[in-house]
Amino acid sequence: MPLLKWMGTMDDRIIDAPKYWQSIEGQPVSDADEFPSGFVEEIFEVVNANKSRREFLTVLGFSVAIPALTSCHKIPVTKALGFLNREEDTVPGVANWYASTCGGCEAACGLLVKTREGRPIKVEGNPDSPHSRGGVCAVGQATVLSLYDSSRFIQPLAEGQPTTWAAIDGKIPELLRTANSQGKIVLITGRVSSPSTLAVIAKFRAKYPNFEHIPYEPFSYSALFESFEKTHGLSAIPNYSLSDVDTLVSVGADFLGSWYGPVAFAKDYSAQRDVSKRKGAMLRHVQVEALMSVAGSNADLRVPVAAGDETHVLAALVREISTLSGRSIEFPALQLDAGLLTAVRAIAADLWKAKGKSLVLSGSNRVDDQMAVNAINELLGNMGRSVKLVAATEFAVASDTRFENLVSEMVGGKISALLSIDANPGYAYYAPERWKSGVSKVPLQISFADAPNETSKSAHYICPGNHFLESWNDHALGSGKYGLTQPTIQPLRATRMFQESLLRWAGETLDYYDFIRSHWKAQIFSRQRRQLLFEGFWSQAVHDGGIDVVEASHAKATFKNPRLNFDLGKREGLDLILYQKTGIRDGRHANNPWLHELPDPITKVTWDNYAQLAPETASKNGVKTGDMISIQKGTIHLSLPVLVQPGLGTNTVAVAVGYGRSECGKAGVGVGKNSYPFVAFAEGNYQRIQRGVQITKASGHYELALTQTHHVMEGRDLVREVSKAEALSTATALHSTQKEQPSMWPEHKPGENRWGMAIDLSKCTGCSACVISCQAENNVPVVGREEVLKRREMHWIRLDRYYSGNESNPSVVHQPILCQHCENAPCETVCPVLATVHSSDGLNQQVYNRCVGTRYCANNCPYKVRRFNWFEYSQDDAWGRMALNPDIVVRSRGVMEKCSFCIQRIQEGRLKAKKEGRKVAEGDFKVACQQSCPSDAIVFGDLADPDSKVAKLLEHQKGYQLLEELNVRPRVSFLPKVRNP
Amino acid sequence: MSHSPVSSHRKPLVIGDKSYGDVTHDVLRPIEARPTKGWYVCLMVAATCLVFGVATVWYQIATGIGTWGLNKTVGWAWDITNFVFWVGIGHAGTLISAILLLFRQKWRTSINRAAEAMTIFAVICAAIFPVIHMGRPWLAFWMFPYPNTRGPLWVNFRSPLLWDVFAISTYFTISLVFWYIGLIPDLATMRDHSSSAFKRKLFGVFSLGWNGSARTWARYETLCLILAGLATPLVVSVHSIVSMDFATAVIPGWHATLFPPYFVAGAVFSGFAMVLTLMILTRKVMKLDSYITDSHLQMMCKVLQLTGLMVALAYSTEFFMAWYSGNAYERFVFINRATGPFAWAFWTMVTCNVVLPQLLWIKRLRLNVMFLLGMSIIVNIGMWFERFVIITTSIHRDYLPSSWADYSPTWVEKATFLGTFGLFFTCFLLFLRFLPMIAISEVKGVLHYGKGLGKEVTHG
Amino acid sequence: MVRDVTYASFSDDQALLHAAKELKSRGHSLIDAYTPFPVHGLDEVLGESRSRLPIVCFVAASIGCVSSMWFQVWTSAQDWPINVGGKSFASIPAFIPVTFEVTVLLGGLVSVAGFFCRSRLYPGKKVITPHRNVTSDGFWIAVEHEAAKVDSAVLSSTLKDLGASHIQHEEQEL
Amino acid sequence: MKKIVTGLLVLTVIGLFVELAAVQAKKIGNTQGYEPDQPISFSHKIHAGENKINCRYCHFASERGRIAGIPPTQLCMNCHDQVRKDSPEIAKLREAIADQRPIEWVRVHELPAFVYFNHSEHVRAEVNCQECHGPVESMTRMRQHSSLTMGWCLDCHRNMGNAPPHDIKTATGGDCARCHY
Repeated sequence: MPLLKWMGTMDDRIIDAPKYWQSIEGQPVSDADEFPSGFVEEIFEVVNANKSRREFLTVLGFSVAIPALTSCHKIPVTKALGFLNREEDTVPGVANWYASTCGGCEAACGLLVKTREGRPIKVEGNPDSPHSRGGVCAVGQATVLSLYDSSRFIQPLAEGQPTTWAAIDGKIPELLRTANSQGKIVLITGRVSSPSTLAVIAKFRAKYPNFEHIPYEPFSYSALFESFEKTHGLSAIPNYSLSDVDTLVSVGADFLGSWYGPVAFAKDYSAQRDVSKRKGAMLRHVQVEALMSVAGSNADLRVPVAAGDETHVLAALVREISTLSGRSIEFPALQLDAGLLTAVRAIAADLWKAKGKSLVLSGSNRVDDQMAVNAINELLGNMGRSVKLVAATEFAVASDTRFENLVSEMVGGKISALLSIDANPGYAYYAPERWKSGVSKVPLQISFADAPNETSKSAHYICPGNHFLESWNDHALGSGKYGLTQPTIQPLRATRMFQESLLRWAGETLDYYDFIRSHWKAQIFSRQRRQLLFEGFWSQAVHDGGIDVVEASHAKATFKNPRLNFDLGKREGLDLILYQKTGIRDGRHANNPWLHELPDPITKVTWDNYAQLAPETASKNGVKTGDMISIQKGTIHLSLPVLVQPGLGTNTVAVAVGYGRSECGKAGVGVGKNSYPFVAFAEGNYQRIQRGVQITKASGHYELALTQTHHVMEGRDLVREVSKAEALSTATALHSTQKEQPSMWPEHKPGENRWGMAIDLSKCTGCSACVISCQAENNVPVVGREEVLKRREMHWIRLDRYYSGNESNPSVVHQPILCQHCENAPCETVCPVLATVHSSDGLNQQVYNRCVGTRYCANNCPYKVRRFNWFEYSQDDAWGRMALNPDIVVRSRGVMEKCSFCIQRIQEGRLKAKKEGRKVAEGDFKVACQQSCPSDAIVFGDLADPDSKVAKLLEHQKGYQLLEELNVRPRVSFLPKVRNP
Repeated sequence: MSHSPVSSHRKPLVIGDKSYGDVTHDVLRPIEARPTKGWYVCLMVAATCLVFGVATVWYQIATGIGTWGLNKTVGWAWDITNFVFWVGIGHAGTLISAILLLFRQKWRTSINRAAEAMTIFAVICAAIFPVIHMGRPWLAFWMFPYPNTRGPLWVNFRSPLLWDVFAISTYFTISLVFWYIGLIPDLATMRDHSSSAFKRKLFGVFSLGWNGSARTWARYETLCLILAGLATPLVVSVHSIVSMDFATAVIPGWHATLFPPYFVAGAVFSGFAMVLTLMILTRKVMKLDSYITDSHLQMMCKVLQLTGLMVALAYSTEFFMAWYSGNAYERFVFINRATGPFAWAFWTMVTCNVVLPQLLWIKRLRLNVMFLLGMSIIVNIGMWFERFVIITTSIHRDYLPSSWADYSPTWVEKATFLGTFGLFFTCFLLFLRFLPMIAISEVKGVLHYGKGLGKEVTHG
Repeated sequence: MVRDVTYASFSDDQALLHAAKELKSRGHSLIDAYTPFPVHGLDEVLGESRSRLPIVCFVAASIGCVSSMWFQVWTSAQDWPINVGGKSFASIPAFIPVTFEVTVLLGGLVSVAGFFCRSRLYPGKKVITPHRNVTSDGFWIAVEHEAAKVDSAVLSSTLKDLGASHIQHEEQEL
Repeated sequence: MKKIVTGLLVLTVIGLFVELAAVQAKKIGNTQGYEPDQPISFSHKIHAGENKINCRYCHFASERGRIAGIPPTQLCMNCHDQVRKDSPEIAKLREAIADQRPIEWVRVHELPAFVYFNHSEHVRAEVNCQECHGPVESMTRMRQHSSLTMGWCLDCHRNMGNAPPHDIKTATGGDCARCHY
């Protein structure tokens, strides 16, 4: 690009991206081709459509910049478009919030969706949500970006050719009828917890009786669900609650990272571990696992074992407990070495002490393992307390056996039609060839996927569904609690909810919205007393994002002694464990760049999966991080780079699933390798732990993009740890060592507010929700693997993870680091152009439009929190830009940026207070990281107000500041990590 | 009049029985004669480097500073290293012409002109880096406090980077003026000496009508003393301020009160090394051995040795202080320097700046011109590494181990550095070609130095 | 009005200096001398008073010093006080470097300007010399020849005796 | 004589230079006085001036949001269903509504995107529209009255003092991040 060209337009460069959305009337677009094709047509399409209040394109003004000569200066003419009709509750530049439910995973956490000019730009946890209680995980935070995924289908396709819904609805019922007569019609979905959807499916079955609905989860919990039928004689799903748990033992279940419902767990977990409230009864967490998981990294006692031994540990545990309880449970002899056995005995003793106030979890997908867990929880009297069983009537959960049968039926040519939504066996099925041959024998395949994936690739008809932010839906959360999903935007493309399609094809006239209403009217309205009229009940439910009806009586569970089998065959070679990474999970989010660039909470690797080996195992095999190895199990082999992971079970290799997608948008294709082929169907379930795996050093070296390359604190006083005892004693351990240090300068007079933050290191689990929340809120760009390799990631908040102790079983600490907003900020003094200065309320302000980019500030920052725009990172596609927060400028190249303590939110709160003629107060706003933190580790507030939460926190349990000896006076304080040994 | 015996303790500054006219002729010869083939070759090489450098800088500015190897932790590396390196070199010139003038060191006369020219070119090279190292160099003018519509919003006078702006520009201006003042009489000489009408006109304009009037000479000498008096503290201030870019920072390894004197000594060290290099080469190329004599080289050697020892002392002091301070971060930085990923750079520095220069104690080597040439180049390599070590090894592993990162330069950074050498030598070669590289009038003043009264007065 | 000037050239600085002293003692009024390099002692003989450039320099430098310090304090403490790194608005110690630089800059430039003005040196000035070689190896002296007092032949002979190699007369506009 | 002439010449050159640097340079990119043609010759003079329609009747958003807002086309029709139905300009309105097409006004007041400005706080602080937008009620065609430069903002925010309802100093405290983020 010619130098002068953009020197002339340097200011546009900083502003053009946000200008897009900054105001309702003026949307200068530097050139028309910045619109995706068909965009303009859609404007009018929607304009002509009916006026729902969340329509976005009529609200939104569009315009084209025409350079014109006006007066003596060349300035671009920008057109300003008003509304045609005023949308009653949309005020330009004012955000609207809608309660909804997250579709990021099966946990169905409650959301508050922030929309601007009718565009969802941020999701936050809904404090009223019964289980997630205001928390959202990283994945949930990132879903807003996938809404604007440019690779999503624009309209239905028939045999690869664009078509219309009318055509589809004309043709498909026809085909289904024939299919119904020729063989079985199968609908594969993910786990379904939506009563209305199940009802829709029932309608569909009524129309096409030769039908089966088979839920499929590549990373399924089917053993867990099945186990209850075996031990308690009913098909149920568990509801866990830690609210009365003192001792928690998890065997390979990463309940804080990806297992079952991490957010709900995190909420309870942090509350139970809050020593200041629970005092002596602080929850004690024991984790026995092969993988170094997020949960494991927080455990008070962590016992690393070989992956295959998780089963044997459960065996030993159930034996110990049963002997303690005097109730005998049958199973063959133990295969466990003495060392572990003693460890397990101790654990069992602890559990027994905490009878009825404990919980045991297992991540295994072996029915016997889960039965053992049920037995243990039963014998400990945890059933009905920390584990509540919910009859699976309102759920359809995955059953690996059923899916396995389906595939053989497909291969056998018995399946005449295959409908798929939220399930992608084409990618995740362990035997791709078998799947292909099966699929090739299915004459009619219909995919409802909203974006292309490996399963939709072979589909004859693509009837794209909506993103959940465009959809209506409901969710059964168990024990009489229901969540609602409401659309926050008119569908961006010509897509339609799959339930809608099923209804059409089932000959129903109701659209899905009315269907849900009618279903609720019939099924749920009757079960509550609060509202007399359905309309009131419904709008209440929509407003709150869910409803809480009369406690459905808990499923009667009568425990019968199981006969257990723990024989995995003899130990040979290495154990392999497949796991889900916090961001990508089972692979469904593989096209979300935010999640790819999210550093793994433990390994700190971005943009890849890899083979984790314990240091001991690695040295035994003569490999180190970055070396390529080939992993082999029978005929399957895969070559991956090694990552030496302290604390990983010995004799174990751990590989994340969800990578190596071949069909998805540009962000995800070819990132990492697909490890699903290592899954094996055994004992009626998909086993993710394999024995007898060989690894061999392969040629070549591969740099993994790590955001942290040094993992120990070098004996520096960065993260302070205390034991429960110390924490309880009023000893100085907790008290700040900071003394007023002398300064050659007189103090500045404090402003009316003194914003400050307290981070409780014993609450932070390292889940990284804050990282994505911050990224979404502050338009933090994604830079890609190459740039991360150059150590140029842009995250404003990062989680430093340090190991201590011996590397075979280190203790781990997570420390969120963001701009510390020092009162004597070293960065400010050195900026020649006053681009970073202090505000009267104590914020360290970064003024992007003043910055010339000397990087002196970043060099002089002791915390290295400043991030520099080395290139023009903000040039994402027109769709991606819709996710931008219009209140935050998009930083241009050559500009320094960093955490602003969410200044836009402070301003919002201040404005609110001002309009009400009062001072800004606690609760007027929350900063993004604080809001989304599932474990409430981050508290932000006004230090000048002695009643503020943060002030109290720092007063009662004295926090400390990082590197306080430098006397830079950070406004961020840390509360020490409390361990419960 | 009779010959007074040639003084035994003073070596003549100009060898051979030169008359005033001879001096004029000798010095102007290279300018008036056609340039040698050697000169053309050198110019070609230099110019090529320059063009390459310019192209690289253009590319870098058009694409983004990301084309350099820097990262979130190492925000400065080659850029500021080169800046300090060139500023350092830029110190010898003014030092020679100012301080040595104040100390009445007559031997400076035949080298100060070239040394000053070198200073000016070096400072130009240096000034490039603070500008192009910015993320948005086209906004560099924001560094100056000028009235504006932003409030007005001024600049941050507390920032060492801003001090640099003032220091460098002042230093450049004063050096340039000083240089030009020194040139005026010689420009007049060229005016009166040249045959072509054009040149007479041209030099006429620049010599401002100089006519060698004794009254003007008197004021001229006062002025030179004044400028020398101003330039001397200026020289010291400039590198002190440059050192404050680091000394005032909180980063261990940067935050050291030792820096100002340490940097000044280092600057003189590298500056004299560069003068030595240039003088040895030019006196060969321009055949001016009788003006730039071996004794001149010996003098410079002494300065080199002295400052070399000062630098060595500074190195050891740094380590002592790190240990003595008991500051864990400080200690780590220095252990990391000597043993960390950049240990090779550190040891190169020590070898080039401390170990090898000790060979200068050996007279036989000192008298070997080729050895001196090699040594002067080695010292400059060493001094470049000194700056690199100070800047990069300090920030790449600072307070929070989580942010530790490594650094390696890209071809862009290397090419840019090469480009500045191109610029430097292009300028210097043109200077040799078009201006008297020896201060004619000053040399005439010391023509008989160490020879008694030279020739007899002849009656015409 | 015109005056009659006699120029005489000598072989070197010593001869010139000697001659100048002689002529002065004999009551000739010396206008100026022209040499390729500064000859010490000539200025006294010519009765050149001590240059006042140092004073000019001092004044200029002082102005630079005061004004720059004032400007810094005014911009950062008066016109728009901004809290930078918790330091005082008027962080005097931090302002010293710039103050120093400006002091030197102004001192230097003004002295040079002063020198040019006092010595009437400017681009395009007509050169007044007895001979081109004054900038190479000519040592000339300019004596005012008052016909009333001495006859030119006498003056020439005295000059010859003092070792003048060339002698020339010239009428000068004043 | 000659000297005086040259002296004067030098002075004028310096003078021009200063003028260029201090005065002209400031005008670069400053769109003060911008008064473009509009697709519909709407006159604030008639509406706000002669008919004394309150600014906030049309620019209702100024009370609630950042942006004063271009009034929805329907809002015009509230009156123009009755008033001057037959004017060609009003016809344009009807067409626009007929084919559901927003009217492409030419934007007059435009701040760079790195500036956060909120109408509602200023309206709440009882700052008159005219204080920034000038005598709109006398403009037949909309004109940018003020320079809208940063200095111009600060002039008010510094000099109006703390007197309520303005409460300027606490409104900004001169903090960059009150407008830039």
